[in-house]
Order: sequence, then structure tokens, then C-alpha cells
Amino acid sequence: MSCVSIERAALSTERVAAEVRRPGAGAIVVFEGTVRDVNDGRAVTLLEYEAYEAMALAEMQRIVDELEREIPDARLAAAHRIGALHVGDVAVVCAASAPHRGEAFHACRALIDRIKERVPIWKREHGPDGAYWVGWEDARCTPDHGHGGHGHHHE
Amino acid sequence: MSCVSIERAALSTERVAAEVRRPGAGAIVVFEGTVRDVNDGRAVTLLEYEAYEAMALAEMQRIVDELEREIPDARLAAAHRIGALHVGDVAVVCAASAPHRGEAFHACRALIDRIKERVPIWKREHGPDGAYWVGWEDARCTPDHGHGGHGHHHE
Amino acid sequence: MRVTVLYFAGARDLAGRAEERVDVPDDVRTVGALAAWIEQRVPALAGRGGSLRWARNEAFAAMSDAIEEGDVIAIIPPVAGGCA
Amino acid sequence: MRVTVLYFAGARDLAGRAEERVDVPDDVRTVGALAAWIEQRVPALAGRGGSLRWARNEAFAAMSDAIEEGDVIAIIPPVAGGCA
Repeated sequence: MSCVSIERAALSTERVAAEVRRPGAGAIVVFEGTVRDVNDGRAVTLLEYEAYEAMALAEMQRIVDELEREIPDARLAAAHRIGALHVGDVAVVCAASAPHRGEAFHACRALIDRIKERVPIWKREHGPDGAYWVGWEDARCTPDHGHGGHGHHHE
Repeated sequence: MSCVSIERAALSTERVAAEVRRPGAGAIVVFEGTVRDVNDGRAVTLLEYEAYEAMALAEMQRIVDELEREIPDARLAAAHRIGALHVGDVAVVCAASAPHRGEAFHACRALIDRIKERVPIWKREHGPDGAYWVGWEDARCTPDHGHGGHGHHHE
Repeated sequence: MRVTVLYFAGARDLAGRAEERVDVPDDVRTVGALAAWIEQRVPALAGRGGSLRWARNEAFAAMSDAIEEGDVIAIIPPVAGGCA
Repeated sequence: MRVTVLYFAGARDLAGRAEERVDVPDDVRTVGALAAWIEQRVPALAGRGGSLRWARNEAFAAMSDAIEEGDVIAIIPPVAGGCA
């Protein structure tokens, strides 16, 4: 894998961290985003992630490149999983190394923040009340907007 | 291992992270502190870590307990290695989980900051110019303060 | 001018299609003009205008960006990567 | 009153010992008084006073904390765990 990837199988946190290890880096910060059992008070049984893969990879690489320019001593890597994920599965791993921990924490936090803001990946949340696209809030309340046949409206 | 440990063998980052994984935690942040090849401009070949073990464990546990009180949704774990470490060896691993990433980043950063400030662990840095206790700066400049026979004064 | 339009996630559900090749009128020369034209063809998207972003050739585009023959234009609903 | 005194790292080098049991005079009843008494016995430590912390029974102590028979008092030079 390169320093960014979109994967269908289980992510290896260690493999992502290994991308940023180097002799000059005293600090490595790794973030794992894991599917929770509850989201906004709703029980979650399954999350289906999909990506606009070519753009998602390009955008992740742009984020890594711009952060390495902003924080010249940092090295970053990230992997995002797509497909059907269950509670406890790791959906995303971000890693940042730097000579000192302040830069490594800052870089890792900025990396996940920008991924969540800009990388074209979506998830459909499945729970006891049905399924809907996370972040596309109105759709689950508006009867005339279907979900490709999956939609059971919430509440 | 409990959620805090002092170890003489190589640390397992995954084992520390596993201490904080749980279904309600969507975010895990892990920090690894690794021996660098250069510290404050000096080449480093070896670091010898020693601990006041009983107190180091107690203090690490106090830090974890107080942070879990300050950030009730967070769970924390940490491991510190002692003995002879070389460049690239992991000296300390901290892990924090929380429902959301803001708390997990905050908890992990506070954990390593407080460990570095309060846990009675010391290191003697060995490089081309000799050895000295890190943080005990004056000693390496004052000829009448020996280093148990190891001291070659720096600069 | 022919371009490819990609619909993802909730936008795909609303449009009832994932991808199409379209012949755009001669006066549609920017991403913004194309977006307005697509919203006329898929009215369900119009109400979502405020939450949609548009990409041209795998990068987010400004509404003023010119479009060219063969471009791949994607409608990007609110993204939701990660977990927490 | 007898207490155990532990010297670590640079303090051990200065004191030339890692541990000792000492009989403290009757008027030494607090950590601060004991610290002053130890600095008299190990003058090399006195110059480091500002950078030393003191622990009583495996926890950092205030100088006003009382000491008791059997206590373990440790001299804690500047700590340096971690790496970065």
C-alpha cells in the first residue's frame, strides 16, 4: 500500500503506523475510527461504506501532501475501509509521525478531521429502525425520498 | 497486564490499544514514543531507562484514574519500557478510547504529558560524547559530579 | 459537449442512476451552469443544492470552473467517512 | 524514628548509594525537615534542591507532610520518561 489506501478487507493499524516510522521520529500518533454500537442514540447493527474510489484516494493524497507541507517534520498515512462493517470493525486508521509529540498529535488530528470533511466516502447506517445515509438527514423523514428500496423511516 | 505497566521487553502497541477497545468507543488514539537518532542535536546510540518501579506504577495508575474522572467517557492505558533501548525502540505507549475523537485525542495527549511530568522514570543518554542523565543538565558540565564512572562530559 | 455525470449515495437514490453520459447544451460551459442544468433534469436534487458539492475529474470544483469535452463530473452528497 | 531513603538516577550518583535506612533526630517530623536533614548529610544534593521532588511511600509528598516510623522516602530527580 501507498501512504493512503481504500481497502475492502480488515485494516491493519500496524501497517498504517509502519508507513510513518523512521529514525528521526520520536512520536507516532495513531487514530482508529471504529464502528460504535450506538450513534446519536440509535442502535447500530451494520454500516455500509461506499466511496468514489478514484477521487477518495486522490483527495486523501492531497490532504497528506498539504499537511506535510504545513508541518514539514510530519509524515502521514491513512487507510479507509469500505463495504459492510459491523460494531467493533475499524473503518479508518490515520497515523502521523514527527520528531516531537505536539506536531504528531496535531498532524494526526488534522488528518482525520480533513478526511471526514473532504474525502468522498458515504455510509448507510442500518439499525432496528431501518437504514439511511448518514449526514443526509432529511431523507429519512421525507416519505417521497426513497433509499433504493432500503428505506424504513426513522422515528 | 493491567491498564498500566512497566516492562523490560519490547512493548506491544496493539496490546495496550486492546486494553481500551470496547463497543461504545468509536475513537481510539494511540501514542508511541520511540527512541530518536538525534536528541537536542546530539547523536544517540543508547538510552538506559530506569524506574522507581513501585511508585511509577502507582503514579501511572493515579494519572489514568484522574483522567477517567476528568473525561468520564474515556478509557486509558499505558505501558513504559525500561532497560537498554536503541534507536527505533518504543519506550512508551499510551492509548485512549472515547465515543468521539475529540475526547480520545485530548485524553491521550494529557496521558503522555502527565506521564512525562510525574512518573519517576529516568534515562541516561549515551552518545559519542559520553553519557548523562537527561534533564539533569548541569551534571554533564561540572567535572566534580561523576556519573557512576560512565560520565564523559559533553562539550 | 459530452460529459460523464456520476451520482453517489443519497444522490444516486434520488436520481435513480449511478452514472450517465450527457450531451450538454452549448451555453453550459461551467460547473455551476452544468449543476443548474442537471438539477433541472433531476428535480429531486434541486432541494439538496445547499448540501451538495461538485467534483470535476476527481477533485472538488468551483462553480466557476470551466468544463471540457470528456470531463467526469460527480455530485458529492455530504460525506461521512470515519466513525467518530 | 527510622525511615528508608531511596536515591535514584543522578541523585544516586551524587549520594554514592541507592538506599539506606536512617535514624532521624526527634525534631525531624515532616518531609521538609527530613529533606533538609538529608541535604546536610549529602551536600552535593543541596545544590540540586530546586530540581528535586520528594516522595513518601510511593507518592509525591508536600514538604509539610508528616513522616512516620517505617516510611519510605524517595528523592526524585527530574523525570525523563518517554521520548518526544
